[in-house]
Amino acid sequence: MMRFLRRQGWVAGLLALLVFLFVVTRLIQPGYGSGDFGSLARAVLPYAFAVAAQTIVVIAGGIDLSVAAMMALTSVTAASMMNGASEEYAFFVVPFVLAMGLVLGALNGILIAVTRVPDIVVTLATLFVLQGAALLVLDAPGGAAAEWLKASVVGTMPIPGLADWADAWVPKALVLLVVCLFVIWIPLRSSRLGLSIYAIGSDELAAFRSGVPVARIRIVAYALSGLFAAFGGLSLTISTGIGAPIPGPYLLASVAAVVLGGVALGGGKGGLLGPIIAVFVLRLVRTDLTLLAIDPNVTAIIEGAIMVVVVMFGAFIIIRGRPAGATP
Amino acid sequence: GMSSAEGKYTIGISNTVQGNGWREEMICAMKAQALASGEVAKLNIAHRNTDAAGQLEDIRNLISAKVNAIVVNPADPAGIKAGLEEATKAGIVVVAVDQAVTEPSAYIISNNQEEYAYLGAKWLFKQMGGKGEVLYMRGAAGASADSDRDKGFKKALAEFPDVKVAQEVFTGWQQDQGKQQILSFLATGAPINGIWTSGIDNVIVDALVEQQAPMVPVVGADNAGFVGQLNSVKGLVGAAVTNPGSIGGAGVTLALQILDGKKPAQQTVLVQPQLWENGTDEGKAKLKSAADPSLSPEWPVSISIPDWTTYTKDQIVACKGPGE
Amino acid sequence: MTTNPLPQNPLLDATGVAKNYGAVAALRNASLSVLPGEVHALMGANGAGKSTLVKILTGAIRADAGRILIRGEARDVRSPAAARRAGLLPVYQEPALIPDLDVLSNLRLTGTPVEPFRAWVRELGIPNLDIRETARDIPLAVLRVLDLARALAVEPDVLLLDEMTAALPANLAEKVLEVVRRQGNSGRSVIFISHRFVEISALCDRATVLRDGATVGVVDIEPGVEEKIVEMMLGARIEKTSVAAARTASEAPTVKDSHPRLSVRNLQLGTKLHDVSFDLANGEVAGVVALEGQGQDELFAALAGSIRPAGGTIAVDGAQVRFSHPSDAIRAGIAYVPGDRTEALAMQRSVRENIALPFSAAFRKWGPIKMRRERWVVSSAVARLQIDTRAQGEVRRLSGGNQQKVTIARWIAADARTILCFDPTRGIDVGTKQEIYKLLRELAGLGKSALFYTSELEEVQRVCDRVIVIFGGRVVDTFPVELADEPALMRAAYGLPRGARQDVGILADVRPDAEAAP
Amino acid sequence: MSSSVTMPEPASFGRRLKRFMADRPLIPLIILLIILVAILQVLRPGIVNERWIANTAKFAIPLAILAGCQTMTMLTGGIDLSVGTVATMSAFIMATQIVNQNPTVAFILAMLPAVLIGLVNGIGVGVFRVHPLIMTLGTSLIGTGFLQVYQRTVIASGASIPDFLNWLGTGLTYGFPNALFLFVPVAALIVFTLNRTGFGRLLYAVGDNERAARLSGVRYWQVITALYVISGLLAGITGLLYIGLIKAPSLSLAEPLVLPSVAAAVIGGTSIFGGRGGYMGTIVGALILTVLTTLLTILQMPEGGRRILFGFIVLFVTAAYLRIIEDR
Ligand SMILES: Nc1ncnc2c1ncn2[C@@H]1O[C@H](COP(=O)(O)OP(=O)(O)OP(=O)(O)O)[C@@H](O)[C@H]1O
Ligand SMILES: Nc1ncnc2c1ncn2[C@@H]1O[C@H](COP(=O)(O)OP(=O)(O)OP(=O)(O)O)[C@@H](O)[C@H]1O
Ligand SMILES: [Mg+2]
Ligand SMILES: [Mg+2]
Repeated sequence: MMRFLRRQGWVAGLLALLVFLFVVTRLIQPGYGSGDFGSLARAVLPYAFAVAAQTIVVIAGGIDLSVAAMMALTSVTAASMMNGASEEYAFFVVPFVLAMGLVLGALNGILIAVTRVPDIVVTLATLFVLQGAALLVLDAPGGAAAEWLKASVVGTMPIPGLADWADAWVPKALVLLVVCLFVIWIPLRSSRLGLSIYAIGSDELAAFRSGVPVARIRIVAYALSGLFAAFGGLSLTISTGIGAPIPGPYLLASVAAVVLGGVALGGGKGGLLGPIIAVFVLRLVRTDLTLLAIDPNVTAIIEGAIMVVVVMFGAFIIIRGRPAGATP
Repeated sequence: GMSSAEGKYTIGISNTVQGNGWREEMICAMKAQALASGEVAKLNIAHRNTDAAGQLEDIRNLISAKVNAIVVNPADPAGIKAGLEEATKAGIVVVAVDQAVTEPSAYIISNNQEEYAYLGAKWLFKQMGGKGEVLYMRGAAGASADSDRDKGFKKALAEFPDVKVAQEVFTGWQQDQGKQQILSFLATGAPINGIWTSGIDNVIVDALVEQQAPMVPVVGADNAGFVGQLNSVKGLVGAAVTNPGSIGGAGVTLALQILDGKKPAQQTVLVQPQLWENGTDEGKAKLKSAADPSLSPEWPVSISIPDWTTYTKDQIVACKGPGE
Repeated sequence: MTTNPLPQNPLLDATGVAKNYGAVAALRNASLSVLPGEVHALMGANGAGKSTLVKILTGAIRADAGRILIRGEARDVRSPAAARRAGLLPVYQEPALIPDLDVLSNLRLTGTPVEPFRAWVRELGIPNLDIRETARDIPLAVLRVLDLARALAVEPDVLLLDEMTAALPANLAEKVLEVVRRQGNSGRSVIFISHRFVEISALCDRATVLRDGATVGVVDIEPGVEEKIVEMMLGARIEKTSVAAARTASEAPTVKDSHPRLSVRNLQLGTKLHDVSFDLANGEVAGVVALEGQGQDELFAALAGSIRPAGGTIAVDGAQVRFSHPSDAIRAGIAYVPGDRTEALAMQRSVRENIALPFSAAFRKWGPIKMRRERWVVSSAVARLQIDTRAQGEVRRLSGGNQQKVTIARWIAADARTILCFDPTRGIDVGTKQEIYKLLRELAGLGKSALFYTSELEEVQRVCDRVIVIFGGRVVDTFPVELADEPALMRAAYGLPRGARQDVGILADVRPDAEAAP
Repeated sequence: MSSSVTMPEPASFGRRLKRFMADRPLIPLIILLIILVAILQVLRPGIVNERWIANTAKFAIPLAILAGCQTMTMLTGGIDLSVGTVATMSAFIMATQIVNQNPTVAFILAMLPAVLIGLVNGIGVGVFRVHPLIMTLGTSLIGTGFLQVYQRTVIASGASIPDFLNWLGTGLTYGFPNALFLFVPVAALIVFTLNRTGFGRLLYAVGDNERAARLSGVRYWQVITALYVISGLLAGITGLLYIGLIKAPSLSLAEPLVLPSVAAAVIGGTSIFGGRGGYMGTIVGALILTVLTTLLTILQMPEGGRRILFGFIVLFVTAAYLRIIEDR
């Protein structure tokens, strides 16, 4: 139990914060209901995928600055492929774009392994490359998305055996998110591949000496990151119905949520659940600020302050909670 | 809600570019107009840097906040269609400013971006005598306003077959990038006969002056800095095309009219740009009267739109909305 | 082995191995041949290239030249994973468990079977390991044992142990030796690196001696071979000094002050330290003797200002002090040399910067550095400790032993009055050890004092004036060095009263609460 | 490992050359800079003239000073993403306060937020151990928010650029940009600090091994706090220089310099993980990036192509440079 709290305490705390925020939201806007929750889930979608993409490389001891650019590229690719095409064609587009994210992500990893340039620099370079490629695909926002795709995030998911009022709180967007992320993540996490990802992030030399093929695992981590970013790009196209070549604010948001979610930027620690909850927290804060009609310039101050204060608080409890006698 | 019972409205605003003079003026115009109208109890402003998906989020939050109307400067005309549709369904009046949107139920009061570019480019090419090399300094690659303006520019270019584009660059609507680009270009010594800018204008004139380069005609927007330069810089021939940020105030007015049951005849109202040149006496007079050195150089000088805005200069400059 | 006259085919045969790091030749011409069922010692002074050879044999780094045959076949061992497949399993000088994974995940990562692992861990003297514990929270000595158990669990043909016992307390080291011996008896080979001759002579069949990156000879281990090995290892460097003589010589000028240099009273720290009291006089070297994990780490950390004690007092020169940061201790003239040198060195910086680091620490010393003076101070410290400075541009390029010298040289340069040495001779060759003993005695002769924890009991007699025995977080005994023969120390370390007649076998299970059950 | 016995061959000319460059890492960087300039000259004959050099220097100098902030923070394993906001704030406050304050007061007001943000960064990173990426990102958000709130109070009074900054930013003396009067002392000070002062030593030591520094009596928080305050101050001064150069105060004036400042430090050989690097390399890195920007502006190609090229060149340069200095 103590160990569970020690390891999962941060996630539990975040969850409590999220619940608290929901209560606050209900107080601010008593009419806040399942429909609004659906909106929240849809807003969370691209951020959640961006954060998942970031989380996996951060756990592997890296960082991926190209996440948002990758989303832009996959989004414009999907949108321009579906433009004027039949509804069925989208069945081909989706796997194609996902594969593209996987391959381009792997390319990030390969470049890091081959050039031995620090990941932050390589992905900064690929940020420009992917942005450029997105501009070549579509030089202005445009394209289209298949109707069935758009419908896949609208409304709620009827779950058999669940009361209607409860169904209303299960938006399709949330189901999609859970399925896409956790179907990949949960088996991965406990597999040898997953352990290897944690291992190279925790101590690369020790991992290498334990027989982990470090370069290959790093490539896999970036490939998965690319895959999640492609999911993110698709979700952008699906929710807006177009593709936009200028990357949205997902890079910094993803780094912030990763840290808020309890994943150490040094690598090797944390999981996916924390960052995803952090995304919900950040989006809900945004909602509350809008509901309260706070001066928009002050919202920037508040969002920055939340980020800093929560992380400082985390650091503070770690410093305080250090057991007596442990060498710092 | 409560406020409309008192005959007052809550208006939501969604904007996705922060920190740029034009957009700041737009927001201030919205606040000032809301205050001046006396009909607005509260403004609910979502104003941050984000993309179409982020704007959808903001619009849905505004729907949750149960505003009476939403005035939106769209990140993309098509990308927020779903959100606007939901707003209309929820009984909210939707007005798009600055750019059109594809959602048919929305009202639009917009600057005509294509015309903006066409008007300036045509004037410029005439100044150049219908031939020569033009430096084409665009906005941000991939932005929809930029591609609209590109259409207008290309249309004018087609009318002047002897005008060639010497160089096409994207300033990203950023002063420092624009300045570095023009300086690099000037250093090449390549001859040019005119410069068209997408609103990053005063740094261009600065660079010409600093480098003691031969003055060529420059087209920019009606930013306070540039208008001042057109009045004062010796040897500079140029034109400012209006692109009023006060369109935001007009959007609020339109929204209030609709809420009050006075629907406009058309769904779309286009505010046509004007061109003020310092080559003619008439133009000079317009520039003189428009000039406003007290404004930040990034702010457009056309701080009001006749018939559409009722606030005073003090009000927009104070930048305070109702209840502040 | 001697009974079998038939020439056997070597299991592992390396010849002409060379490795350069830039201008430094880590290995020039090393060879090593290991027979089946043999425990083969690899010996050499610090920096001779032992670790480098192990890393090359197991694919952790690539050689510039050389030939390696495994069971007579040329094998291209490109990675530790490939070495593992070829039956070669190393335990490197540094722990190789992943710090953020628990033990079980570490096993899964390497595909190690869990049950054999548990069996080995028990056999190696750790009866109640929690395999869900995160590696980061496990003490270094236990980690080393787990590393070994993990290697043993896959039954390797050749086990390569790089200074396996260096960081272990006597009880665990004994178990390791026991297990290694059995390994040899069952027909597997072990390559064993250690600087402790007792272990070599008790365990090994043959020894290969390296000097300056080249193999200088292979000898059979037989009584009296130590002298020969030392000669081969050190070449011209050998220098015999009688430490005992040095001590008696320095004893005379020691002045008994009115105040002890350091006076610890009733020190209390969580569950780790209870009521610890002792004095350290000027000109005294006091040895601390304890089994692994009896609170000595915490004691040193508290005296060094690294952690704050929960209760009790520390007085320096009679004045009570409170350390909230190592800099407070340093200002009081107390310097700390940690056992783990990676804790003490900025690995990418030069020897000079590392030694001069304390000079810049205080806020008022942030200004311009007096370069000439610094160079002089540093080079005299380097000369005093005979640090091999061929690779002085970056400390990480030095061998382990030379790195350790740098950590001590820093405080010699800073002229600290009291040095807290935590196992400073861990993984250091005999020559260097002698130098360090001598140095400590010289410092004592100059009126400085030292607190000296060691895991090698025989060192106590060589350097210390007095012995402080800690058990279960308490000082259980203090006695003058004259009474400190090894059996006495061992008994004391296990918490047994001095003079008691029980015969404490080293292998006896004497965990304090293991026999509490009725 | 080859199965034949080979001895390491005597160093060939190529190896000797490489070692020569490895010992003097500035040389390959300068060669690269010269190559870029040569390409520029080939593409646009006559472009490399006195005026162009002065212009390049003018733009490289602010970038180089901000990259100096990155170099110093990166040496400790940190990064300072708030430099863009800090520079913008100082510039904007200076330009708006000069209208009705005397220059000294305006200067002090302009530097105040720079010091303050630096202090908050330093305390967050040094005392609360917040990851520098998150801390500086957070303070930069907060700073931007405050700047926007402030902006609304000065719309009425307008802005102007003091003559002195004008002179400093764009003026020339005997063909040399006046900005050099500021830059040369600043650069000399940074180089001297890093190489010859106790504080510089501590930056390297803390970045390399914080525990070791602590055991040597170094108080981490003091070093880090001082560092981030200095970084803030430098960024503030850069803002003043930059507003003299651009002459248009906007709320995002210096933001575009942030990523390039990181890139310049990295190209210049400073390790993003701390402990290794220096300022001379960073200066050349800033020059390389500035020339590269010009090169790409001059090239006739779609914007997408330009960005792709930029990304690849940054990656290539860093990789080649690392190959050269990592002698192995
Ligand atoms: N990564 C490296 N870069 C440069 N030089 C190195 C590197 N690793 C080892 N060396 C050098 O190679 C030589 C041999 O080192 P090695 O670690 O093999 O010695 P060792 O015999 O294991 O010594 P010790 O007993 O002190 O551990 C030393 O001179 C060391 O400085
Ligand atoms: N930068 C340096 N490089 C090399 N040695 C130094 C340096 N600074 C100090 N030392 C050495 O450290 C010792 C004490 O130095 P110093 O005289 O500067 O200390 P101090 O200012 O008198 O300190 P305090 O008064 O706190 O004892 C001397 O042995 C001196 O040679
Ligand atoms: Mg070794
Ligand atoms: Mg002194």
